[in-house]
Amino acid sequence: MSQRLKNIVKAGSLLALASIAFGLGAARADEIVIGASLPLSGPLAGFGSFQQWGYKRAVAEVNKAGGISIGGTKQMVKLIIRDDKTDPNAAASNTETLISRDHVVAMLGSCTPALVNAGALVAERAKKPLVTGCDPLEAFKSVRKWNYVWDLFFDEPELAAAQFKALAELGAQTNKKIAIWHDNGPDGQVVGGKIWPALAKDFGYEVVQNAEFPVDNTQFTSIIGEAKSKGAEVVLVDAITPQAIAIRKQMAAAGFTPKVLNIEKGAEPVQFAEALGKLSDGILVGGYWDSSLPYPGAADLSKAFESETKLTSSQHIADSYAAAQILLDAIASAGSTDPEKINAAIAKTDKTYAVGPVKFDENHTAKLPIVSLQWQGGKTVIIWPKAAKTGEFLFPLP
Amino acid sequence: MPDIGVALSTIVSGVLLGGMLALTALGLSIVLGVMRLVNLAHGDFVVVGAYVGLFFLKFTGVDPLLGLPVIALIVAALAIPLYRFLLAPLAERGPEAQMMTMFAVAIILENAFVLGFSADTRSIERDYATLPLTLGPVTVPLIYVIGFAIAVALILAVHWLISRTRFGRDLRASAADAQAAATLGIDVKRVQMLTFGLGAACAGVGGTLIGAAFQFGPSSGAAYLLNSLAIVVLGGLGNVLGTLFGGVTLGFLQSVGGLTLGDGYRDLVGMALFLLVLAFRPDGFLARRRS
Amino acid sequence: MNASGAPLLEASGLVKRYGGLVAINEVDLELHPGTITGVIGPNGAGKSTLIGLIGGAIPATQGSIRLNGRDISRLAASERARAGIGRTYQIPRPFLDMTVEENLEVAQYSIAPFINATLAREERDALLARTGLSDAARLPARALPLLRRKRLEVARALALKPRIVLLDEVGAGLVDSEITELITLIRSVADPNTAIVIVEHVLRVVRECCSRSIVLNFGTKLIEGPTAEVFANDEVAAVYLGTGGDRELGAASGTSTEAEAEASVHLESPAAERRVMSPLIATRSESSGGAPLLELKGICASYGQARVLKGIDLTIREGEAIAILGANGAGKTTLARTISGAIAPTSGVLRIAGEDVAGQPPHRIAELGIAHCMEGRRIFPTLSVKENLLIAARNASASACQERLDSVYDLFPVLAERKDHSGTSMSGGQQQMLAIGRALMARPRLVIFDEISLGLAPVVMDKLYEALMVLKQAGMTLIVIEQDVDRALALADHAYVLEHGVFGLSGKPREIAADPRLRHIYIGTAD
Amino acid sequence: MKTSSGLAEVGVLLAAFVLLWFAPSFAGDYGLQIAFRVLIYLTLAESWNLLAGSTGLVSLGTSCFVGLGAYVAFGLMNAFDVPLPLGLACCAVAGGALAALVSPALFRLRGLYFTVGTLALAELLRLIMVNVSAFGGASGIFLQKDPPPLPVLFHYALVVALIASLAITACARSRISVILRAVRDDEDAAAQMGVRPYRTKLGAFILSSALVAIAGGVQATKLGAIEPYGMFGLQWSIDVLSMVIIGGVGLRLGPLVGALFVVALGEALADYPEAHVAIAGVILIVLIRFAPRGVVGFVENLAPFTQKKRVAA
Repeated sequence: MSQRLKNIVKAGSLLALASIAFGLGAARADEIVIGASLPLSGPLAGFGSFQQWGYKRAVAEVNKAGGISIGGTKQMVKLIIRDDKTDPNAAASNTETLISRDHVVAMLGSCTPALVNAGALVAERAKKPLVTGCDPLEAFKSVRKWNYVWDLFFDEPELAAAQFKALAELGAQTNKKIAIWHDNGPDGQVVGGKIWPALAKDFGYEVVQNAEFPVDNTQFTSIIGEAKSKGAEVVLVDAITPQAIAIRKQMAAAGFTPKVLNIEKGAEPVQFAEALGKLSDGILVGGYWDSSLPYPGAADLSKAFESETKLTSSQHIADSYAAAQILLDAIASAGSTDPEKINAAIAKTDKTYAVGPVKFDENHTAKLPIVSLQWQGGKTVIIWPKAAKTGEFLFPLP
Repeated sequence: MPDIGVALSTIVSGVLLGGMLALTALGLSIVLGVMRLVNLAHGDFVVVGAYVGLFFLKFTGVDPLLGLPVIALIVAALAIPLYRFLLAPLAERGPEAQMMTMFAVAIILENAFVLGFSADTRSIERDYATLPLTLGPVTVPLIYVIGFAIAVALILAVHWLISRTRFGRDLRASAADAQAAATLGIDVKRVQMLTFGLGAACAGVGGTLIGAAFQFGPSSGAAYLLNSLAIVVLGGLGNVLGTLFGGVTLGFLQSVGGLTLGDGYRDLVGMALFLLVLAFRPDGFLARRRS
Repeated sequence: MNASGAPLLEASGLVKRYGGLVAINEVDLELHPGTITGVIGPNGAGKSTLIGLIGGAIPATQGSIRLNGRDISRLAASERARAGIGRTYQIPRPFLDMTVEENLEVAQYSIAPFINATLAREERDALLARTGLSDAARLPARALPLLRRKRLEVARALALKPRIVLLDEVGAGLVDSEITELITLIRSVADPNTAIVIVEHVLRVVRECCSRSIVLNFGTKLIEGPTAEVFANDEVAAVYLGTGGDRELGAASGTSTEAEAEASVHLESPAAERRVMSPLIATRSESSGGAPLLELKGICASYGQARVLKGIDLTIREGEAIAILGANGAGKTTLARTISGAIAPTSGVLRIAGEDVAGQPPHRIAELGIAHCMEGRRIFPTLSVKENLLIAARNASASACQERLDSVYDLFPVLAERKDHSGTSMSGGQQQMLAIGRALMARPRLVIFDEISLGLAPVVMDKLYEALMVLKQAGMTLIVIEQDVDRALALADHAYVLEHGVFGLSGKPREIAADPRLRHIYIGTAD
Repeated sequence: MKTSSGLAEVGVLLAAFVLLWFAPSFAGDYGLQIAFRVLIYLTLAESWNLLAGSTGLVSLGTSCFVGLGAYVAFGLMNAFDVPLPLGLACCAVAGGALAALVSPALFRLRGLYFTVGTLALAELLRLIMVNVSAFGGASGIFLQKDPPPLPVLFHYALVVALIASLAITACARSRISVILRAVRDDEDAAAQMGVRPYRTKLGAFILSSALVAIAGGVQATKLGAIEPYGMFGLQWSIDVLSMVIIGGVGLRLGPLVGALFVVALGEALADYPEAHVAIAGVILIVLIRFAPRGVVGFVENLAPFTQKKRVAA
């Protein structure tokens, strides 16, 4: 029996030792440590890999230029990336570890509201600045009043309005009957549930169907059937990529071809077009970035990604790259690794990055300008606004 | 309330789809029936099938439907070593050890998919996968009809294999009473290995069909595992024709659920049904087993 | 508290059916405080089922049970235990990983969770002293040998402070001196407020403990009365010992008739049969260079922690028929399963035709020509009769399979009639025929028949043994494991009696039959 | 002997509790974070063991009760501004109530079927949470007020873990233990001795579920934002099973060692993001295969002087 007691005592000391051991591993004094938790496995691993590239590139560029000057001495930047397996619990614990073990001075965000929020709430409480992309602004703002977290991404109302404006300006002739399908995720609810129906009314459309579905739904047959039977000629969809692919295939298989098909979110990455082939032609998607946009470094960024990875680039490399640059610039202008000073410097950001001009408002958000993209032959072209146009509007949907 | 054409189309599609998914459930069912193993990697076997179908098309240019036998063999050949080296040594250790081992295999497979094929969502791109088939007021996806036909053919073939052949006899005997079967001269481990391979082959074929009809990615497996479990329980463990019945029933009820409550409630209806059947007919599905 | 004369427990019209099989049919029972009642009968007569029905482990199909006037027919086993019914299991089921003391605590704490610890300890100590387990209080139950496990069963039942004690074959597998101890124990348990039921094969226990006895046969009560009278009854002796017996008994039960038996087994002249059976009997091999077909040297085997076989030597040459006898729990079935590879021996040599096969998997041993007709028949319910048969014909061509099938059908025509039905849809006797036929389908060099007469009507047993005789005459090598001594000895060239995992006795059948020690082992009447 | 060793174990637990209570003053932020995670995991694993060890029921439904606790805690704190301790008490009630509600169905299932049933239950609850917008749908809900600081949350986790450990000790070292072990080892024989197997199993299930729900509430409070995929994710159930297997099934120290191991492994491997999931899988396979009694059993085997003693936990 006493052996058991010994065992328990042993285990207790093990626990104590472990906590001490984990406490070690502090950063070298001459390094600026920043961290990020990213979805590198699980359903969102695709986004994570783009973000990882963007973050790493920004850091590599700064280090190549000799690092950042802190109190007069140049210091290298060390970026620690941890995988959150697309699990908010892991995103939170990764962020905790980055702060408490790796003593990061600031952080970069994950992707999608659930993962970004999980990490951001930890950072907010620990009073460490965190700059993120990949979290739509309305969803970001709805969580709380942020003090240390900064988000640059598209604004849902603006994105939602973009297609209506584009259709009006480009003169697409339809019967003005609209079907809206959206997931019940944070941005899906905002865009599909609120903004689109309101805008449709403003632009003189009739909403004949508004269907909501969960984020892991795979079958859309009854939704599609209903839209078809109601004669909708404009279909607006807000769904993640796997669902976007499923919806497009099931629409074709159900013999439903509206004149306009706009799929937000899911239709954006190139895997969407790769998986669908010809079926992707003519699909509209709102974008916040394209390498053709006239911003500094935009063209280079895309080229660098494609030559390095042999993969097709995505707009997610741009917001992540920009987010990292913003943070690094802020550290440089603060000239300090004090989180408070960095945070103050981030607030003062006012510069044009590869994603366009960035200036944070009082809600800690920075809107990225929206363009309307259309898939044509496996590539996206900008069809709106006119100033940025790189191709002609394909109408109706083939 | 949706109009009659929509309702009919939805229900017919649901039934056809259910039949197709029954094929993915079949493998789980026979493995569960013979080996008493909840193969937590079964969904990932389905995904393996989808990837094999995708690359088969990419590298040979041959339509994956024509290549189904080859795809089935490839997936089985990948699964058999798993049985031989991971599961067989644990045979005496109770179901949890084997179950957790297969879970570990599942997460390794998922990780391997991401590393090998990136996290992209894929789809096997075929014309027939996106064509509608219209019969009067009913429009259903052509691929569902094709998939259903293949599934039914395969399920009947497996049924024939199990009910009429020597191997099937050995398999049923091993499932009913492994010890007695061994004493009568059956090499039970070999039977289990082949059953495991057969289960994986079914998953592989199902995966290719799903890959053509829908989309898939490294982490798609979990959804198919749960769906398959529901079908298996509905149809009865180890009951081959019951699997088809279970799939069709689930498909029908899910469609009705989707029609009346919205598509989001499809899976919910499936799971609720699954629990109800489990709760009220638990013994009807397999010879009693005491743990 | 009980008005004298009123029964403590009263069961009326108890029926238990398993599908078509009637295990207990219209049995009435009255137990009075202060009595000890014996229940005897052959294997499969429904004795343990009766215990289960009273104890609540088995729900009755029909009938009522009243305890002290209260209807307990619908109560779960746990509630009946709380109401004062304690039982033991035929095969002891102690909680193996608990100590002996803890085994008793289960009963104590379940009926009185807040019992004073000292009081509980005193009660336990008293019980352990009474059952002779005081020295084992702190040992895990796993460490106890069979006799002591049986004592523990009794102690556990008594820990419930029961009004009714049901003792299920507590004497089986015990040697004579142990039986004497057991009888002392049972007598010490008896008290004026308690009624005891003893289900027993060892008649001595019944004779010495019970004032009244009941004989069950095929689920019905054959006779009830004072023990001495019951024992004196010739009919009872015949039924119980299974020797010859009155064939009408089988007819009376309604489960199997002479006519059915005649139709089920088809035997002509031995010469004709030999021809018909030739596809089922392996040709003698000359290649083994004179090595015996089966040779066991110092075989030991265990079930879990319990050592069952403790050094078995056995040699069987081709064409021999041997009988292995022994009481319940002596290790007969373990021996059979060790030979057929289902249990790997812990030590010793096991050779088949000179080849050492110890530790080989069962299917390898089957390949070498050893067939095992398993205890309990082990028919596959999901396979038809024909498929059950075919399963054993490994690596045989289609025509060879058909030939063997024809031979089995010729021997047991009923199997041909039922060939497409599920194997378990038939009666017990027919299932046994299927099990025998299945073993033969392998065209074996040696067949082990394990308890094939268990639970069968005597007339059906006769037929089965006639079939075995034909097989023997056709040159088949046989091992017959039996409780039914006379039938087995009539068939065998040589007999062995297993006792506590070793052969206690062996020799020619006639010598064995005459040996008083055999009767002693079986019936306990030697003294 | 039984009671004295039980009391000794309680003593050790209380001593550890008191020692760890002061951890915030010396452990540092990271140590505290890790310790918090270990404590939550320990609670889950002990609760799982409470069910499996005492009744033999293998559950894959941990996530169901973690999620339930999270939603109940948030719901109450947001809607009625209840204080955290009361919220957590309600989590326990909700967890126990759900367990009681589903047990008539689940307890009909034996062995493997029970496992599959719990898996389905967790999935069902997740699907409901995803679909029903009253619970926030897929977006989930946020905790409106700021959660307490880490040291306070650590103390909550510590108390919960202590309760779970004490429950296990009570079940393994008191009179109840013989009843529980009897039901686990041979339900029928136990019934013949007056034990009511159904009630016994139900009691263990309710207690275990209530503890898991509290742990879910504490974890959610720390996160500040919950949604169905994270809180009802299969990951919780799998993690628990991994911990128990890695630590050693049925061994008193198994859950603690398992929790430490899983947390440490997660920390160590997260720095190799590319293949850490696969590495964890390989480690799990190797452990299952070559250390059937987990790390604790393995260490015991290595050290022959250590008394080998199986504990019903």
